[in-house]
Amino acid sequence: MKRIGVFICHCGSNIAATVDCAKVAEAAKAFPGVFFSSDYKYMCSEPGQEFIKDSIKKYDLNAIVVASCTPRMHEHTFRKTLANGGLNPYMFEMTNLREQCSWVHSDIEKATDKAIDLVRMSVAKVAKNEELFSTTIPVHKKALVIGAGIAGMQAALDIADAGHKVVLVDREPTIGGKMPMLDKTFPTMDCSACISTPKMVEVAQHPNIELMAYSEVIEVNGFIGNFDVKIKTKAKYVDHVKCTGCGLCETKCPKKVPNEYDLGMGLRSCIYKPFPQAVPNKPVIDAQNCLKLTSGKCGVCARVCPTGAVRYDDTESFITDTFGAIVMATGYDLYKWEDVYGEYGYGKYPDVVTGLHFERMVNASGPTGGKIKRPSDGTTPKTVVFIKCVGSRDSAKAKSYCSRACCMYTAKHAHQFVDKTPEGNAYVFYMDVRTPGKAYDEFYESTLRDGAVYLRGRVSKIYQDGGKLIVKGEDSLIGKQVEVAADMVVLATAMVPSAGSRELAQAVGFLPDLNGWYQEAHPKLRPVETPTAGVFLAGTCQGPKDIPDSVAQAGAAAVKVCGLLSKSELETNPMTARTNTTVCSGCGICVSVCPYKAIQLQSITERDHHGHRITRNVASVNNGLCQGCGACTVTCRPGAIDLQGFKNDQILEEVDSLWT
Amino acid sequence: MDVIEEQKWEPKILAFCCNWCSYSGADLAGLNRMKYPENIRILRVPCSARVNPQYILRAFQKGADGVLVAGCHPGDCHYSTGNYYTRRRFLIMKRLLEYSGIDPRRFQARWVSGAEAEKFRTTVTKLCEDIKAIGPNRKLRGLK
Amino acid sequence: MKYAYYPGCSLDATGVEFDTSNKLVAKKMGVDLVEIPDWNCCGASSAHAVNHMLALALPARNLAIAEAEGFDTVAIPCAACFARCKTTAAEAQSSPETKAEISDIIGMDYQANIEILSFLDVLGKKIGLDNIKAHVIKPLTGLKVASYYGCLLVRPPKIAQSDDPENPMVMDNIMAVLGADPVEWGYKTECCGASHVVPVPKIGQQMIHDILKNAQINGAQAIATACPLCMINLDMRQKQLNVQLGTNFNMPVFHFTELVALSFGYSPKEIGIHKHFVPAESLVEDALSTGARREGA
Amino acid sequence: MSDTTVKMRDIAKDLLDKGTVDYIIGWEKGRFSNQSPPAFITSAAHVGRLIWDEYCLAGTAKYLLDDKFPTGKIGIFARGCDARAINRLIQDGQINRENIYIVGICCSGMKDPATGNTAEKCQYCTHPNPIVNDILLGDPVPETNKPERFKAIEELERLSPDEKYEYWSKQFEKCIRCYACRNVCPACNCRECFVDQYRVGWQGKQNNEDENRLFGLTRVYHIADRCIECGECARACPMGLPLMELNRKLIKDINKLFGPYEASMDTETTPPLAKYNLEDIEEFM
Repeated sequence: MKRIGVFICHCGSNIAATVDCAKVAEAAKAFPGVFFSSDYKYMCSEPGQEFIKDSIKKYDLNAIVVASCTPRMHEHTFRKTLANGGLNPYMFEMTNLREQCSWVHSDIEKATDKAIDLVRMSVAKVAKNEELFSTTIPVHKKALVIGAGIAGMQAALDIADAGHKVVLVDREPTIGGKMPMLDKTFPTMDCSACISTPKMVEVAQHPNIELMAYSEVIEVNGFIGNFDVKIKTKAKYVDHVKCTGCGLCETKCPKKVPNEYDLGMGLRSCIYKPFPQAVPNKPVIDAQNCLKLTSGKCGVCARVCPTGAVRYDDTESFITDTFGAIVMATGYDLYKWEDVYGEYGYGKYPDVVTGLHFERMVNASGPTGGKIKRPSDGTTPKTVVFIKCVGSRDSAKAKSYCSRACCMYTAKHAHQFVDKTPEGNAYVFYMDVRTPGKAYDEFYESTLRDGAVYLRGRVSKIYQDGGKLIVKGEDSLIGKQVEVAADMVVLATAMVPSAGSRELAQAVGFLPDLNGWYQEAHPKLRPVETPTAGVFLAGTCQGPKDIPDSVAQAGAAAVKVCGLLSKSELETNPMTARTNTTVCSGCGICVSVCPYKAIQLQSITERDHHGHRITRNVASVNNGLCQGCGACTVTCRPGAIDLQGFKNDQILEEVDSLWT
Repeated sequence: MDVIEEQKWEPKILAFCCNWCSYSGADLAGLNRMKYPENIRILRVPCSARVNPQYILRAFQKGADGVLVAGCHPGDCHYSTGNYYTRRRFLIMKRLLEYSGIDPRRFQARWVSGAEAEKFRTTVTKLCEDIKAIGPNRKLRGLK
Repeated sequence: MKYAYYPGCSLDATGVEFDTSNKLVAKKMGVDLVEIPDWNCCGASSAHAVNHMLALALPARNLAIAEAEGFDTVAIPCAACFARCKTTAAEAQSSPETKAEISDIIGMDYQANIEILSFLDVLGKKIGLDNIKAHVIKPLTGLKVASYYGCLLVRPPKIAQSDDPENPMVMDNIMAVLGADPVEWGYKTECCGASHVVPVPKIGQQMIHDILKNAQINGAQAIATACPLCMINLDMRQKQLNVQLGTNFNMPVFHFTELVALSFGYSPKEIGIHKHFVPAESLVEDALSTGARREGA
Repeated sequence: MSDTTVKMRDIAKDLLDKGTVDYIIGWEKGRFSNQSPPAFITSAAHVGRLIWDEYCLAGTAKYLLDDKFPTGKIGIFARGCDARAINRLIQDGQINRENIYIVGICCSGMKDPATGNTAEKCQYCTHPNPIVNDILLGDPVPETNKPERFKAIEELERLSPDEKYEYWSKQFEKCIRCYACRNVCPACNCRECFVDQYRVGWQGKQNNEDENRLFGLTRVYHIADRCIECGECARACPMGLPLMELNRKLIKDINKLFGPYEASMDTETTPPLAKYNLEDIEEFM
């Protein structure tokens, strides 16, 4: 039996000026279950809260309604008041008389009538309230960072520096991602490798970071604070404990194949490090090409290895570990322009390359030793055409979004080209020049001053004309067709989510957006969180970004992780879904709508009405995952799954109370 | 209802508002001291996806003259996907109500963000005007 | 296979060798081409610039007759006619009103359900490369051909429905099975300027020049066309170009079916190669003889 | 005696003899010539009771709910509608495919005992052949998707709100709240129906036009994206409420709004209201 107390707040004159609080309090006395009702000047004030506590004792109240401001302001305050008054904090409902009544109305009589109605709703609801208790779940003070590009490394370092253990996973033989492949970074033109490789080393040497290169996350279970993760480490065929990284094997390996790191423009041995500063600085064997592993012949590397570290019988290995938080930093790939852009030759012209090829070319440690050379004949191009928005902002053929970094790196490329080739001409075909960033537009301006020619328009065709590439396009500013006989064409291809990122997201338990980028929990207010509690986003996996933005976001994600890992246990919100197993028929519809994968079918064993033991499925809610949205409750026809604090009977009572 | 009642009749409209967008939109309207008719009674739910279409039937049965369901804009849902389900459910329910003879103007679903105080005001004001125009709801009313 | 056949005006005049070679090839392949009775000009290159409905009605009449005759497919050699017919069909299919209006104008019921094929489609898609290869008795071994599609066979992509609007290959593939050597070049789908050469010769000639030049640079000995307008334009005007622009083009140009017919063993004479402006017999003879020698060897 | 009947009995005999099934659900001749109610054959000796004629109207699938945890296999004769009903029960997690042996019967439609004409549920049948079965009887009947089955709905849609309301009032005042519609409906497989719940109080128990209407509308929403159009509800209704005019309204809208969908053609497809599409039509801006 509920003994309800109702407290009407004047909020000074904020409410009292438009609502006759005494009248409301008086009316409330007549509502079923109300044992005490009164109005007061400031309920949220110290004496106001004391008044509630005293009344609880004095009138032996077991449920409270406070009619004052918006619950978004003081619900928490009054819940604490109840707790201090010896009641369960959830035996409380709040009526919004200020924001949603007194402030928006002027007719005192009507406003008062409405106020009475609103209080009646709260009383009707609280009459059905039940005591709720929040449980706690432990937090494993260890973070998992997936992807060791600049974003992943930054997040890992920030978390590790805060004193938490971090496991950093990357599927490549080396960490670092794409940044070390780049030559210089805009707008400061400092050497990309010079600022990224030290970070790689720092990561490798950090006492709190466990590095797992050449590894992939293959399974994720559990929930915030308690993610059980299975990680596969691919077969390296080299014992990295014994290996000193001397590199002798690489020099002696007889077979050379195109080097992925140089996008096939250079060669590497079959036992290799992707590049000299790779971290870990120890080789792996490429099983597809290694003579020993493919044909059983050779075995040179094993013979020359001074420490006997080569293991042709190596196999992939698995570890499982538990993490409190996960940071996704899976990065991007470049759009496969060859598949759709026939007007640019479907990739059949060797001298039509992507921006990343260009980066490797101008990079002193790249395949051409920093010389810009035509892939076809190795000659130095005199005229280079840069085409922006290849795959980006092209809803007809490819992606409708803007890849954000291309305007700047194209400006950088044009600058680098004219810089290295004084007598050269750089033409840039663009749709817009987007340079929102500190010192970005100045950089673009300087590229123009360097002599790069910007043509506003799309390129309609590229074709080989002897040794030249004829680029036909439009200069939409003068409304004329233009034709450039180029030696080389550089395409600023769109960023797309890295291969396999969708599968990974599904394994972790959330869905990417339409374009495959990882969807943030809220586009404005929760930009580094995912819908799955405890999983955060860093870098381009969330959407195209340049390096500064990626690093900044990584820091933000790290702070969220540290905030989480600073607690040893989490208090769960008790206002979550709960199943009434006697009513649940196990149809599982609720499972399919839950945004948090919080509901699972679980089998229970009981006796049926004939007394036979039977085993059947019922929905069971994981309180660690459930966020209390209630989407499941509506799919449940008999209301077997219900939302604590917003139960069906509570809401129905509120509705009914308005007209009874 | 006799004539006298008819004259002093004021519609009573129930508005289900999701806690994160529409309810705070309504709060913002209050902070800005925007004025709208007193006929609205807001019922707070965590997410528009918590609103069971059966509640709408129940409200009309008990005597509601109009019902509004308001939630975050698609894509902005605090629970990321809740309002996509809301959208499907009420696209269907709206049509079912109409089919069973309820004037379509009596039920509305709207996306109102936490910043759209003005939209909240205009939405509920319009709803009130419409319903005042079509008069009290006598359909689905339980025989009391 | 039995197709309605719409030669169009050009094939009655400047493009007569195209008509001849089409029929020879079809005969050899056992394809029955039935000329649409009482066909009329499709209005290509002019009607659409004057009156939209007229531009739809003219082709529609021919198509309607073909439908009435009970054909489900019509083969159209001329790229311009092909483009107009496809456009008409597309518009009629997308709007019942338009279809009704057209039917009303032509005084016949136009269903817009007859399939419209260019001759490239007939050979490339329907008859098929293997089938063609099987009939090759005199391969054009080593003949370097630039396959030229022009604009109307590929544009607009949604209507033309060619194999690839940016880089069509169907003609190249046909040339390959004939034993010829299709060259990689950049002007496959550039416009030949047919409608410019008369009103504004300067522009038109430049366009022709660019095409011939690019073919030459990429080592083509000849150009194969799939449109009588392109053919006449590229073939007839070379001399003029040489005078006007001081070039010395002497690049034989063929209707692609002429080359097919040749490889099928028909003599240049019966095909009509001798009718070309740029002398082509010698080149053909060479190609055929090398082919023969290789065969012998 | 139709040869289908003969085959039915042979198969039933075989299944029971071999012990493949514990019992088999089919139809037998009723008290009157125009009735063939369901029959439960537990031994080979009784297969003679089985019959297949134009009055085998009742659905067989729903009976599977009475024996959700059988000791052995249950045999069941299933027409197109029964087969989809079985899928429905499987997808809703109520029965196990492994527990049942389905003898599919291609069905060319039944007669209405009252009039002798084709029964309404069969008149609008879109899938007369069992889409799921272990063995199939008879030759497949040609299938059409019968757009005319929405005609009645379209006519109702054209009425004014008041006319619509009037129409349904007349219907729901007839309702006696016997719940026959629910009891025969394969989509109504909850352990405890909302209408039987006292504590939550979804709905009043009084039998009056408005409570009846609330029940009718709530029920149709509950089966909105799961109704298999077997027409059993309308057939079972003793007061002749045109319940399929409610069900088909939702089916029609769901197809129009969310793309082509037929419930229970398989057991995997998620029902439209339990999923969403970012590009769903937007009416609530």
